[in-house]
Amino acid sequence: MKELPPEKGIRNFSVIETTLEKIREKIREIYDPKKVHYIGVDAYDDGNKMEIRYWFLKKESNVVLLVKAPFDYGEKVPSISDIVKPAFVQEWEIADLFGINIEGRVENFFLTPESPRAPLRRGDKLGK
Amino acid sequence: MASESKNKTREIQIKEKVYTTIPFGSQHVALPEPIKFIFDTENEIVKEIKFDIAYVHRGIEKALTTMFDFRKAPYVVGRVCGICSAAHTIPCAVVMERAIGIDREIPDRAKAIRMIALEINRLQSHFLINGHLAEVCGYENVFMHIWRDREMIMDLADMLFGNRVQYDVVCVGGVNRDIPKDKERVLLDKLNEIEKSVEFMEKIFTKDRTLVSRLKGLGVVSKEMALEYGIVGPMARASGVKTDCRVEDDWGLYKDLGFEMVTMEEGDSLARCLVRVRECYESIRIIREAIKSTEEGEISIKVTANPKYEAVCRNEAPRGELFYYVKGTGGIMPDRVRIRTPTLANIPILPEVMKDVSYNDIPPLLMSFDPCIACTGR
Amino acid sequence: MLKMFLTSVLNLFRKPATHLYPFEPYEPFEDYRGRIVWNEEKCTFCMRCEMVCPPGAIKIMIMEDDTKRWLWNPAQCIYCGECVRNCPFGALTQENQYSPPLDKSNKRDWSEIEREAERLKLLWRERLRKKSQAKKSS
Amino acid sequence: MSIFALSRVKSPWILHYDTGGCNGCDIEILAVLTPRYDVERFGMINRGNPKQADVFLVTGPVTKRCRERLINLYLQVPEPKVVVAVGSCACDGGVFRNMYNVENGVDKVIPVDVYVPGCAARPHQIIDGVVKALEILSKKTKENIELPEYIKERFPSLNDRRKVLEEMRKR
Repeated sequence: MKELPPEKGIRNFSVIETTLEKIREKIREIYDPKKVHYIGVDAYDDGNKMEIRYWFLKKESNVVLLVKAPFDYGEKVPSISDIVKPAFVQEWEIADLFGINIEGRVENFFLTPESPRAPLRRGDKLGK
Repeated sequence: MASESKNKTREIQIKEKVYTTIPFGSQHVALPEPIKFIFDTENEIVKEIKFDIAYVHRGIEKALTTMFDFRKAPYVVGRVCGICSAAHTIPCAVVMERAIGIDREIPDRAKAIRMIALEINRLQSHFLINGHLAEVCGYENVFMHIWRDREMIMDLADMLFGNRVQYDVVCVGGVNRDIPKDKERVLLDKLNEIEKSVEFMEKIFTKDRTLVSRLKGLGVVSKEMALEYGIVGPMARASGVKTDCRVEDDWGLYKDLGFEMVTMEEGDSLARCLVRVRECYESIRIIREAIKSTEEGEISIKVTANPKYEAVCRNEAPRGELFYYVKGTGGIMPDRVRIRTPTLANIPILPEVMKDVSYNDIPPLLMSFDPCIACTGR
Repeated sequence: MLKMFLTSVLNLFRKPATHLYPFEPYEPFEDYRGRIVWNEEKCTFCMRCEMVCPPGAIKIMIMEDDTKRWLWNPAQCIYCGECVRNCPFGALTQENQYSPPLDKSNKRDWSEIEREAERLKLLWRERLRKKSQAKKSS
Repeated sequence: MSIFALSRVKSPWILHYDTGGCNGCDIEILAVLTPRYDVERFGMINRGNPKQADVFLVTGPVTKRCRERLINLYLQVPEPKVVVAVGSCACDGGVFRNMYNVENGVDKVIPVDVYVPGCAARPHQIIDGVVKALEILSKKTKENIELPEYIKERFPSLNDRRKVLEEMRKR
């Protein structure tokens, strides 16, 4: 849960690692619309485990901030759209593209019934 | 309990009676792109909005990690959106350079040419959307005028980069085409003409009674609301939020050339439109400065390594902040590419703004937000 | 009012903005990125253009009698010029003329060509392996 | 018949639909209608109504979600009609070829008469393509319609086609 500083020239953003249970608290702690700009939601799948990632920008220092939490396939992920209001569109998007079970997701928001399920996922295929 | 449920069903019945559902899109004269809105209206006043933005989903993020190597990536992401093509290719190239670790070695001339490409791109996009806004308001004459003047910018792009829409001038490691001296001279001459037509555009959007009365006070976004919904680009600047990625990220020479941000306080459709018009002056100034500040010289460096780090890049597209993230593994293709486009940040506020607006005001309001669906769907 | 009148009178004598295209010829700018031209004499079939082409609009077919054909699909090409820049022998150049429209009669079925090229390439690799084996055994 | 005479005889109206391209060709189609190129010289007007159109300009590589809409629009355009695929991605898929949500070109879904290459297609190329389409249009009559197998399989008789259309509209 510590904040890793940005490494210049290699990785130009700082990282906060946390867990799925604490991610809502953590975001409530750091997010303030006047000081922190919400950029987006992303997910990552390395073949064994998934990660949910929230991107923010600290306005004063212009540092891009990454809050990430690992979780297992099929685990229910809490939504943060009551804390960060515009988050819902991108949450639904990655829920579709990765097949993540995010609270309040809408089926087929980005995909169509004919298109492949969860195209960006690597391991643990859906419908197995 | 029973009475409660009865009340609820009655409410639903009333709703069904009163609300009229109007679909808008996916194919419509006012829309060149496929987007679908479903408006539930009560006597022409819009009450509820649902949107469908995924008609254009092609799967570029996946293709960048499975089909194209990192050298081809700028050419592919240029096709994410044709209106802001240069705005996409630049951060893609920059983020790949950062992932390789060579972003400090890019020559200044390459940076200047990238900036010129981006600003020409911004000029044509702002001309396009302001003309389109006038057409949607029913002012076809202004649309034709602005689009006639826009052809000058398209010609400039054609002359400098070899194509009207897809510049394809940026590659990983620099740019692949220099601007020779004689073309610089033509560019500077043409910029004076373009400045005149920007003046004409500003005159129309500030003085013309029809346009001003149509757009003033329409779809007001307060500063608090803009911050809360995290909107970006000219829409945020029209509400008084000071945000511009050109000075916040350091891929270009904007800080050295002295960049001035255009902001307004009103936050209505007219302000959004005027911010775009006034940004045109700034763009023209930056192109002039960029030409003056650098001499002809090295335009690219040789790329030998593959991307192996994680990196992000933020760039100011004509529509706002564009965010790229790349995770490289040392292979020829990156592990994950995330593209967060400006319209994706501006869409969540639309249902909020469109509520309680008369249905005939929807097209100009939507156009003043400048949605780019090809970006959103990717 | 007077100003409006003046503008309209002046506009009568101004040159029209319209370019009467199909009747007036149009000359593109001198380095417009147009059609790709292939020079057979300089080409060594190094396959570099096929490798760097983002959409895969260039295919090299290696026939069964080892003759080689260079194929380019104008309807698939994105005219980025990457193949021209990467050609080590200068066998490819980019004209400043744009491609004419195609119809059913002169458009190739590109997916068939792709499949055929893949099949022929596999056969070619097989032949190469056999040759090297024959060399080793001798 | 020369091009000029032909354009005088007919005043073709345009229907334009973007099936998921990059907007580059769409803004060029809009540019064709503006003073510099002014395609209204040929009597062409861009209308959003498929029932009034003769020339159907399609851009984009046809995403899976746009496919049903494209077929629906195609069936609504009255015969005789010509379909012009504008841009590389509408012709053969362009850079989007073989991506997972893409059909690789318009001719995989509906029959195409003229292909306009280019990424993005220049206004000049679009004008050339439309002029070529008009030549084909002048030869087409209501009798010699050639429906592709794809549409014949889906809608065997005219009545069926109408029913399917009605169902689509309900959706």
